[in-house]
Amino acid sequence: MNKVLPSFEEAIAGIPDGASIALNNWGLAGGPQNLILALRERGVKDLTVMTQNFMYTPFPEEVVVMPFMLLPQMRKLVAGFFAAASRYADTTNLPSEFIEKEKELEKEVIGHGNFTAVLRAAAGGMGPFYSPVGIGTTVEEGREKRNFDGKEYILFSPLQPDFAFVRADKADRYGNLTYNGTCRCLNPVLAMAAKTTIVEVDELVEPGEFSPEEIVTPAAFVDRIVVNEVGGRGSYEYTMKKLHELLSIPEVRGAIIGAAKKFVDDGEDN
Amino acid sequence: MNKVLPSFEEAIAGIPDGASIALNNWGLAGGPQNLILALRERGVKDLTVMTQNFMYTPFPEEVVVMPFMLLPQMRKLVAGFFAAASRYADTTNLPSEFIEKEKELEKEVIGHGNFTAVLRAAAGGMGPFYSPVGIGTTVEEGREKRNFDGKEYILFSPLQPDFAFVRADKADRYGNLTYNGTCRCLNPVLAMAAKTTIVEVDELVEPGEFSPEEIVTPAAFVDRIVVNEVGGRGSYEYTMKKLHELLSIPEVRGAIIGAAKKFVDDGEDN
Amino acid sequence: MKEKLSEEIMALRAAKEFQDGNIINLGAGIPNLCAMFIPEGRNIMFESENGALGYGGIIMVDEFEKVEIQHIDAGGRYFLPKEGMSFFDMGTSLDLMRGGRLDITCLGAYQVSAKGDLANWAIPGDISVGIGGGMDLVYGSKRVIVIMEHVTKNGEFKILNECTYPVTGKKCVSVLVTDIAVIEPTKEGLVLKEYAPGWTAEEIQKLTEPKLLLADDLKEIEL
Amino acid sequence: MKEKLSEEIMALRAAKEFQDGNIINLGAGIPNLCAMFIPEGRNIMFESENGALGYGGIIMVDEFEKVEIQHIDAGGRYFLPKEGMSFFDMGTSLDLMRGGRLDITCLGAYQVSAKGDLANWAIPGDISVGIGGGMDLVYGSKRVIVIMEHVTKNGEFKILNECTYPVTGKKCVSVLVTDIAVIEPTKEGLVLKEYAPGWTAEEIQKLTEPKLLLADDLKEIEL
Repeated sequence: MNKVLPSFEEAIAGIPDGASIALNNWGLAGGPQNLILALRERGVKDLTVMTQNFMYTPFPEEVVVMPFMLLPQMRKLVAGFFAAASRYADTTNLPSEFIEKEKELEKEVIGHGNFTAVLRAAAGGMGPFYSPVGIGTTVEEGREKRNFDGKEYILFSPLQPDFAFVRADKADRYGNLTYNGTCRCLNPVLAMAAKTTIVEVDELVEPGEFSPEEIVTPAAFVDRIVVNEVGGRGSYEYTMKKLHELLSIPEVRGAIIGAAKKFVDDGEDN
Repeated sequence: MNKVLPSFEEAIAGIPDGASIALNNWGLAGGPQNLILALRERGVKDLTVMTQNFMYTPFPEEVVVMPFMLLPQMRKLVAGFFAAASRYADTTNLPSEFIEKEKELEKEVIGHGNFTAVLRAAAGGMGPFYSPVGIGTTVEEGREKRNFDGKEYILFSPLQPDFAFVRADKADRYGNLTYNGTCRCLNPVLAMAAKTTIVEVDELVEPGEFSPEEIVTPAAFVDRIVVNEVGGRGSYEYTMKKLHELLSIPEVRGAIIGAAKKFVDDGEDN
Repeated sequence: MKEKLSEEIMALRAAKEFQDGNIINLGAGIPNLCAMFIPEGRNIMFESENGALGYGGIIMVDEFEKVEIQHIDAGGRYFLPKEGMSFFDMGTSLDLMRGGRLDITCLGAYQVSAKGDLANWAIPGDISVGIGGGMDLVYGSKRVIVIMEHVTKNGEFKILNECTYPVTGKKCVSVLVTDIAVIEPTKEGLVLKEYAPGWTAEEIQKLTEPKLLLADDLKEIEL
Repeated sequence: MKEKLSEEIMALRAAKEFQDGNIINLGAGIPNLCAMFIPEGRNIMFESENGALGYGGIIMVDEFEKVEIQHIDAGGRYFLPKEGMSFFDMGTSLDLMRGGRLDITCLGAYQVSAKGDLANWAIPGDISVGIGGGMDLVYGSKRVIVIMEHVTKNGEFKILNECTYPVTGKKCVSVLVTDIAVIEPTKEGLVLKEYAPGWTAEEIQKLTEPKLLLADDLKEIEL
């Protein structure tokens, strides 16, 4: 039972045009950077991308690779939060291709809670469910509403991604996974939700090195694993190093440390 | 922020007649034995008990205390699995009070999956949900059925217990919890689901002794904590010792090691 | 009366269905014996509904000193730890089961119908025992292997046109291993695939209510 | 024009609402400043939607060497570790939020209505940004504290009879802290509880569309 593959190319083999792919995006870490690069390289088309935060990043690609980069290959987006590239078009050198593609994109933006819940319903093989969140808002539009015991709810259907790209910290070859800090985020949910779960990790440990209690994602939810090169692109060490290189530039430092402000107007809270 | 109380009596203070209480029952460990004893001692009435397995135990009370003992104080049972005391009445010296009470008891037995799911829906503040499990079975009876995309589902409503009695291994005083082995079982679900979560643990650690990644139940879900006496009744050490005393009796050994058989006829699989 | 297969032989036959890398849930009773007969070179991970995956062997009576109370399976048996084992909560366990990550569920039965319905949790009119995780297991598993005696102790049919006992799941049985035959429910009906040594299709049909179809490659059970 | 409260003073006033042992989610912007003004002797656990609880202070520009990429909050700020901190997945985090375990959510707003509706995620007709976790936060939190400027930069009402911007949640605001007043939405309407130094109720009413009720104990903001 060895789920480890030698390359990212092999790990994404068999992903067809039109596939749906779910992945985590919150901060610089916890995203499957090398899996995204491999998918871009292969040029699969008409993808449905599912991520909690789909947004432009001001960081250069050499620092961090985000789902946003897949835009030219996408047909549809399902997200909890979405910030359009067009908002930043005047302040960045974003290719016009991205702006155009983004306009055509079919978008389903349902908030973080309902987004996570449609994935969890799929993970558990459950049917549709009623959520109380979004009542009285635009999230209601086009969806069934129903009153139970005097309270209104919106009906959501489970969404099962064909593939999850999961970023973990460590794995054993059976597929048991652990995560570091806030990199955990959506990753364990994704691993459980997808038909096929492909994992990018920094370190491979021997079965038995994990205590059975510390494992966050049990092996049953994992299909393929690729291990990042030590210190190589997309690894924790690499990304830390690149970020601290930027932080060492005084003019850039403030923007990064107060990064939130880039995406925040008066009231917005993503 | 210190949630530790000095006694089980204080931990269950304020639980009124008619309260609903959820607790874990699977095997000898992982159950809140001293919380159950304290509740029996206080004699609260008309309880609704929610547990995945409500069943008679052949083990003496000095070895293990199970939810079953609360039967005389109960009005209603919500369970995933139920095995009636009356089945064992001829082979045990069960008080007739138990048999009588059990007959009157209002029972809602919905299988492990749907039972866990109604708790999780409550934990997440969600509304009703459609489950595919139980279609074509007695679980359908009295419930709404609905077809989505050619497949049938049964509607279930969330059930939020007033109190959860949670059995963890270790806690810090903020309420962060870890569990040992299969004692984890329903406990983390219960902690998240209840309005008030009361925890019985074997060991108190200092905040910071847990790594932030190993915590299974974060402090937000815990309201009160009581620590078992070292090696005292209901502790892991005590229950292990009592079980191994029984195992050392050759005539008893077989029954315990093959314990499953006691509850299994031809086909049954709990 | 011809000889019927023993519990061990039934378990041995069922275990031949286990493929390398499979994640498998074994019910109490005969199904549990399958763990002793895993074909060589096949790595299996056993899953227990109360939240354990990839654990080691079930502790036997002569190893009772090894019993740890926090290492118990769904059927109440104690298991040994094993490298790669993990523990998780029951919510995750039920997601695993319903969500399609179990390759095989192997369980016992009161009755199986011509359509592959399974009845294994209750006796009609007896409300003294109820449900558990069986419905989730047969709903979610990719394959459901049922092991049971072909007829009741009184010689009544257990394989029926329709189940007369409350069902656990509809059209859920993938393959049925009895003490005289291996039968596969298909859209066309029950297909007799294998027979116990010395038994004929006619003899098996007599102990089976629905009409059995004969597999093209009908053969004696290979063990 | 009289002087309005600074961002820091608004945050200081809002933070007075924090009780000992509270679990609190702070939105980006002014709400985040509240962490600097926690009343003495009150232990607060901050929760971040991406799956962190009980973390330490936000890293400031002059401490940039301490930045760890796996210690980031929902607004993209880096935090310091703290004893008792925990990490969990987003499913658990959203359960915590929706399920009623958050004592306070503190966030900014475009508009607040007379009924306590909140609009803080979108501008009408602008589909370039969308939703996030705000709807979950205002649905699930026991108390929702909104901090915002009383009127827009152009002097338009932000406190309105009805929100004209897309709403985040209906009747969800518990208390509103502006740069000139503290207002509490009630069944009877908006109640003016406190005013900034030098401001009168009449002056505040002029900058507020709905009719303000005056609290019996109306007073100057105490800081």
